[in-house]
Amino acid sequence: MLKLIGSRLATAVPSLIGVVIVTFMLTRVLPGDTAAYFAGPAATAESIAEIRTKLGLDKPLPAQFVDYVSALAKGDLGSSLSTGQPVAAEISARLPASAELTLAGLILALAIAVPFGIMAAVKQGSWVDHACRLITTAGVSLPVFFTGLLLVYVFYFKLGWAPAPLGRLDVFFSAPETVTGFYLIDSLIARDFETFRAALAQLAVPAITLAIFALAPIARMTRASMLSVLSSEFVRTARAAGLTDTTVIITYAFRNAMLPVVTTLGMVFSFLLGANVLVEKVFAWPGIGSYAVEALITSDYAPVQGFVLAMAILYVVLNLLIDIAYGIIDPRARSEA
Amino acid sequence: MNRREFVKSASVTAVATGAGVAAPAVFSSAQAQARNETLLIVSESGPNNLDIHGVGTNVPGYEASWNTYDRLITHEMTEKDGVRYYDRDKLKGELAEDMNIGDMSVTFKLKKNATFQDGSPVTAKDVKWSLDRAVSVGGFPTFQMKAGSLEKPEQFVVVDDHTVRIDFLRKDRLTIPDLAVIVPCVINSGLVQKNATEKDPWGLEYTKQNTAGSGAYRVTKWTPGTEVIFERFEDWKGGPLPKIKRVIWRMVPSAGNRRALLERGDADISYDLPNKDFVELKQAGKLNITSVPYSNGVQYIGMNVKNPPFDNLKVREAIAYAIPYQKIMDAALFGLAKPMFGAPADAQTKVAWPQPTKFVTDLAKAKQLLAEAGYPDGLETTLSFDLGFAGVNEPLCVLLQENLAQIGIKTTINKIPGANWRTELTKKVLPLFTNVFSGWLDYPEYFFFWCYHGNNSIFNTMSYQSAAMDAFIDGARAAAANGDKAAYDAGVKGMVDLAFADVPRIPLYQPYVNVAMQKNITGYEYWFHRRLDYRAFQKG
Amino acid sequence: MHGVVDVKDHAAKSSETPSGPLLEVRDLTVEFATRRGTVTAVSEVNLTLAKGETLGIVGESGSGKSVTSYTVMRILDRAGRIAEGSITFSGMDVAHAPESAMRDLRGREMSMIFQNPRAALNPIRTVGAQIGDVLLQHVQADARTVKEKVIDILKQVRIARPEDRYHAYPFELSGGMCQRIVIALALACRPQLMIADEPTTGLDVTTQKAVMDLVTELTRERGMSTILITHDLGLAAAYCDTVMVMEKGKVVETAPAERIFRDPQHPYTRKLMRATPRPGITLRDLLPEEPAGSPAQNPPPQARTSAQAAGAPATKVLLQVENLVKEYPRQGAPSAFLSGLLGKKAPPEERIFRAVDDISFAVLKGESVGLVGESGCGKSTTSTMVMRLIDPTAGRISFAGEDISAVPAKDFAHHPMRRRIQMVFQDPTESLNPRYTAERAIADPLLRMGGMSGGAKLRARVAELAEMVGLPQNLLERFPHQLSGGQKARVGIARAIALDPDLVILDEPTAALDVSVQAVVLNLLEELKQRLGMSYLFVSHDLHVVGLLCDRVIVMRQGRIVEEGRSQQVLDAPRDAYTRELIAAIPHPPV
Amino acid sequence: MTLATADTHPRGLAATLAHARYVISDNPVTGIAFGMFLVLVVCALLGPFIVPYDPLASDTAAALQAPSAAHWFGTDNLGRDIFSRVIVATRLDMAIAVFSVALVFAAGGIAGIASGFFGGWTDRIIGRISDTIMAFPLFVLAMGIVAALGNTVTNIVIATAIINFPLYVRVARSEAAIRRQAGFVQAARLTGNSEWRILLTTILPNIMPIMMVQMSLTMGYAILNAAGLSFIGLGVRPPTPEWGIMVAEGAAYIVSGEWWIALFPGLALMFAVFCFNLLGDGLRDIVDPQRRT
Repeated sequence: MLKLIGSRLATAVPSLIGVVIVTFMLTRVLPGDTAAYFAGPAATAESIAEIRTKLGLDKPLPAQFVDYVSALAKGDLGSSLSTGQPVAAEISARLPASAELTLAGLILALAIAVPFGIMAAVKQGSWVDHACRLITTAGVSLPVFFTGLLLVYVFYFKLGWAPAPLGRLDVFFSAPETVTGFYLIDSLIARDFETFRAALAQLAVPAITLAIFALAPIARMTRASMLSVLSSEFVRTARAAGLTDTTVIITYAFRNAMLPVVTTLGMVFSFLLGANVLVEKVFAWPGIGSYAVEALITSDYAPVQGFVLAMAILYVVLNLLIDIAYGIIDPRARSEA
Repeated sequence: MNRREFVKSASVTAVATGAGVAAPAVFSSAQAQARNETLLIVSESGPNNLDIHGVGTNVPGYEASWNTYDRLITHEMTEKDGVRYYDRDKLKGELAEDMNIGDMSVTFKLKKNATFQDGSPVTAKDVKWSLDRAVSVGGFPTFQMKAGSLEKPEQFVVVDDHTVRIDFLRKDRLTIPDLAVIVPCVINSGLVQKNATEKDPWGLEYTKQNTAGSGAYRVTKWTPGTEVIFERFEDWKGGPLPKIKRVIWRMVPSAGNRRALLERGDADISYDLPNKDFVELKQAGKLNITSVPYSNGVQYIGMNVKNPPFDNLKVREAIAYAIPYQKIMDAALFGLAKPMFGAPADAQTKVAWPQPTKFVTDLAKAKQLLAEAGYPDGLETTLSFDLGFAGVNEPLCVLLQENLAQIGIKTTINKIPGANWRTELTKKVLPLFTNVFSGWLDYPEYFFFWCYHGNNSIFNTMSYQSAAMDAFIDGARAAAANGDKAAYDAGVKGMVDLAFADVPRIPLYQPYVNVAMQKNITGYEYWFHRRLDYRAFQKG
Repeated sequence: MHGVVDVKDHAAKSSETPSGPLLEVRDLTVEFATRRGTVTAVSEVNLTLAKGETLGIVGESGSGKSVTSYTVMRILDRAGRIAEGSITFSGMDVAHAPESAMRDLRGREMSMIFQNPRAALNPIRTVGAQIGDVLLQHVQADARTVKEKVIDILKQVRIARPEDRYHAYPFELSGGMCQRIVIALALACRPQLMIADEPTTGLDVTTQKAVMDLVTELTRERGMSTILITHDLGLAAAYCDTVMVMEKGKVVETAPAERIFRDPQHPYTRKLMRATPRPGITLRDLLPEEPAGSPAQNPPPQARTSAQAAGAPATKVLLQVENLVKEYPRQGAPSAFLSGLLGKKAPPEERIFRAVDDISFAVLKGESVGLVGESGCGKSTTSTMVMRLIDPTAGRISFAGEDISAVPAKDFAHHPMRRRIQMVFQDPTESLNPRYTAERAIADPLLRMGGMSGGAKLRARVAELAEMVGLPQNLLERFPHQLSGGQKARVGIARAIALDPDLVILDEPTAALDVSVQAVVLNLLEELKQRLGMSYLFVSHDLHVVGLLCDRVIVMRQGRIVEEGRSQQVLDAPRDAYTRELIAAIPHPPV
Repeated sequence: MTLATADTHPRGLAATLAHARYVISDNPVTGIAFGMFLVLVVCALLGPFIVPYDPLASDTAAALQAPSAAHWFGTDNLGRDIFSRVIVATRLDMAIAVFSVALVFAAGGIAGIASGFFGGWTDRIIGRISDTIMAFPLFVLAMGIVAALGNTVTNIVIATAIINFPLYVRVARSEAAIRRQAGFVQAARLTGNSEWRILLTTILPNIMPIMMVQMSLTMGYAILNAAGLSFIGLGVRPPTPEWGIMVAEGAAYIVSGEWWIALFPGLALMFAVFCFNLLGDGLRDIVDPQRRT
């Protein structure tokens, strides 16, 4: 297993370097001019120039890149203009919010899509199969922000079931003291079930919005891999040996079918992180997505670079977890790395 | 018991926990009492800096600074069409208990009992340090001080522990009112200097995230882009103790959600909803909606008069006649603005600003003017606007684009994100654009000094140079300083007539500041900075 | 070899209670619902199976032999259903039994083993657990005793070191070992009936013999009845009491094994008998005997032995292979880069595996040489190297006097010698581009290197080639999936000979074909060799087939040549012990 | 159990059309999908000529009217007819979908096949590139590109193509790797085809069915992506009608009761994405000869 992790990290290093370079180039191409923004509304030409030198923006690009990388090495991600905070602090405060939302969405999507996919495969061609295809396709055919706003309109504005879309916690609750940064887990650690229930209520609708959007890829992949495994020879042997349907479907077919699904989870997660940006805007979620969007629109370099690096590291860690999960499920992967 | 009551009754506020384990009976009433003393404000964006002297502090930042710091003097309150309105000409002491204006100086006596939020007394030394800071940090604060001829630290003299004298460089009617704006606030110099460094002598980094003033509120928690929480400063001496103990300011990016929060009673106040929502909410009558015109503010269509085609007056006039004024008032503003067009032909120019032009929509005339200008088959250009105010700007530009197309002017719309908007303006290259400007000091010559004067400040977005206009403006300013009313009136009328004749920018309307509040919220005051003043609010 | 016993006596003699046969199938007809109407796969099949009897069901692909056995076990896929007929298994009506009853029956009373063993086992579950599942399911064991019971069964199927093999995964075991696990799975609950569906088709000849001996021994020990489904008549002859021959879903003949080979009654059975390669016959004998008087289309080539003498004396060397070696990094060993990185150097033989270990041989012009050996002996690697598709690690290959091993494989495509060496592939379906019609496939070499640009000349040449390989003209515009196995093989051959190559390498060209089609194709190859004067390098695992077509035979084992000589001499009097064992292991019908 | 092979065989294009008709009639869902696709194509081609109102003409007097006989889908905040805008928008949205898919197929597909077929360094380099793109949250990368290069339709297409690049590389690479050692590829080598020729004439046609399914899914995502960009102000320039921006603008009016502004473009979007998803399977059947029994 260690060999597996070693080789996975070895491949991750070049892509991390690639990410650093691409973000640096991307931010330097953004139209906004940081110095002018810094100088404020009444700036004169020379005061802008003076601030430009102070920020080191007048140096040639390679020099700026060296500064950037050396600062990066020291863990200093610079500070954001729009919020005036050091980026590292901002990200560490906001990353758990986004991670909690995206993971909740993913787990919800898995809980719905995987059983749905299995049923659709086992009863292929039946109404379950068609229903699965229609519902999951419907979920993914509406832009995620539209679904979000629709759910807010129905469940908060009209029915009043959901709490106000006011971010992670009702105004009158104080956040549990941070252990993992996940409100649900922290409130459980602190045995504060009030906050837990309030945080869960706030998380429900945005998580459902994300889950709806992630149903299609997961259900489609589960159905396809389940179909191919059910028609494989070892399932026929299991049936010929008289094993019950549940054993055949769950212990034999399902475990094998999960392998391709696990590999697509990586793709689905980063796909969700992207969609999460819009959900955060709709639900005023203090996540990292909306923070990056603000920074991107106002051409604020530091947060964009910090954000992308955090995402890249999250992506590498995620892939590592997927490989380990793959190794646990499939012994073949364990032997040759 | 619907969802919200359930959450409310079960919720344990900070106050309640502070008071130890409250028995259930007391529990809900303490919590309800906390509800009445807490104000929940929702808006689209929040402050990026708590210090008005901060580098690049945005407009929401002004609101934070206004409520957490005191000034030497402030305006009395008066009444205008049913809304408490700041009185432009009547001032009263805030930290100062006495003000005595001499020929070339003004002396302030500080209140003896005024203390900063950390308990240390407010002294003349703090006042001088704060004023020196305001004129030396550069950028917008220094610029604003200069507008009232407050330019050099030498002007500020500490007479004794509780007396400060400010010497005038030149006679300027704007100096005293300029001391009542947000910038010249009094800062706790002791506390700030403790956290200053040689690289940052004025402690800007510290004051960016911490409030060090004597204001009625202090910021206890600030998560940028998410929320700001203010707690009341119990021994505030600047005025009567505010009723609201706690203010929670939440950023909710989606306008739809903000309206939903108001309608369901989960938020108390919001001020940046689309105009349509304000009109509908007013008709529905469930909320209190106040709409007050921007003081000294005008939304206009600007043109770059330096380069063709808009260096040609006839082309500018053609544009002025092509603008679908009434359509914009209906579809973009929903009527929530004062028209600055269509004044009757014989109307006399008044000594006031803003005032309407005589232009009306007349496509035939526009087409004819365009032909006379030498563009019989029209021209092509871009129409830019600030994405930060897309709610109004986008429909406005789309309607304008449609009318211009009918007289042969083909335009492509160019959306520019909020922060980049100022950088584009400073470059002064945008050929055709819409923008809004309003001055804090509600005087015509102040508006014209920034928007039409030849010194080509950032707000002279049209790069308009005219010696005659400069003469009028300077004449009016001088007349105002030495109180010569006749010369002042002539100067103002001259400015306005020339501005409407040369029409480097075409006024559209005077926008309104709209605020939506729950029925149980009272005490809204309109201020020149158009932000909320928490100190006057009452709830319940 | 079984004694000569008639079925009826056999049943009476059996010691079971006189309740009659274990399994009785009466007028069974099975239909499949497909998108274009129902298709009858099997019609009016009758068979009886006494206790302890071994019944062989023989037939070519599509004859319905597997469908019959699946119907008995009631594991047809959703589309199939029993149209009419009855199946009674030890007195119980299986055809209409409820699914729950069937589930108890399967695995406990009747069980089945399948074709390729590795795919028949769950790849991500230990073999011990899989056998345990069956025991637990049929309450033959409980959680405490299951492990010890499984190890006992593993011993019975002669698995070495059963304790640690219990925890092994299928991919860690060899093909033969996996088959033993599948057998263990089937016999775990001591069923009365075992159905074996082509149990040894994918295995080497020697492993096949070991597995079949094991099955017979275990079933006889326990007095079980067995149904062996195979397309290999030799296997049926060697291991079955009775043989039932099926053709296109119908039973054509049922008789005791010994009698059916002595004088087959039904013409189809006779045709099958003749087409099965067996020692001491000629290629011509494979074909169904010509009804007296009808002239053969082309002059029948004389018996093979004499053909070689009459042809041009094969003296000039066409292909010379000297000290050929091919090494691969051992699978799973850390690649050089990683081990270099980690600093530990594994011993050389640990790191590399020699597929071909210093072999030399020659092929004369007009001669056909056979390359025989079990899977993994390096014969295919050698042929691919001679084809210049992969580069040898060492050694020289010279063709018509020129050293072609110097030219790297990836550049050989443009080498003038390319057109003179061509190849016919093993699996006809996989060797034809699914997107090309038969005509386009045959024309491909002509377009690329034959200097033809298309049009009438190209179409004429393709027609001529099709005629030469006996492919009807109207099949030319069909896609591969619309052609039968034999037709696809003919397209492959036509493509290979399109450029008049001097040497054609045949990589098990008929392994995937039915035995009757194989007979026709082998004769076609012989005829083409005579007409076009080509020489063949025939790679196969079946010594009889090679013996029929090739003048000389080379036997390979673990990358080395163990024997070489004239086919007849090697077949009749093999010098090397391994060759002897190889020949003995091939089951064939009594001569 | 080989089925009887069909006897008559029209040649070339006629065969494909005949087969296409057969596939449509055979599987009803695919039939519906093709019907929907036809509707989309008609709207895209004839859109501007068949709509009752000029999609750009504003009429402030008739602003924010609910669906009525005059305006089937009601009017938006500038009084423009939503029905006309939805129909005319089809052309732009279909263009965005088709061009971004074509671009990503050409780039991602070919790169994927090359890395799957050649392996070694090509595989590593392309693998790292697609990993780098994957490391960005897809939507944020699209925003970065559009924000940097300006929000023109071409940039939206390029951004959508780039974010789908890793997906196409992955699919193409695995399909090509399986077929690398297939018999017919070896045979192609024997008959003197160069590696690149084999790649394009042999491998590519054979993986078309799988790529077809992938392309149909991506067309749906391309339009959703444009919609997302519009929601944060980086989408198509006003006043061009495009479903994404209409839904984004309409979204603000849901709470205030003018549900039709966002609903109808949203339904059109749903209609298109549905059509593309169902189309995927139908396309695979047509292109894949195996199904051509």
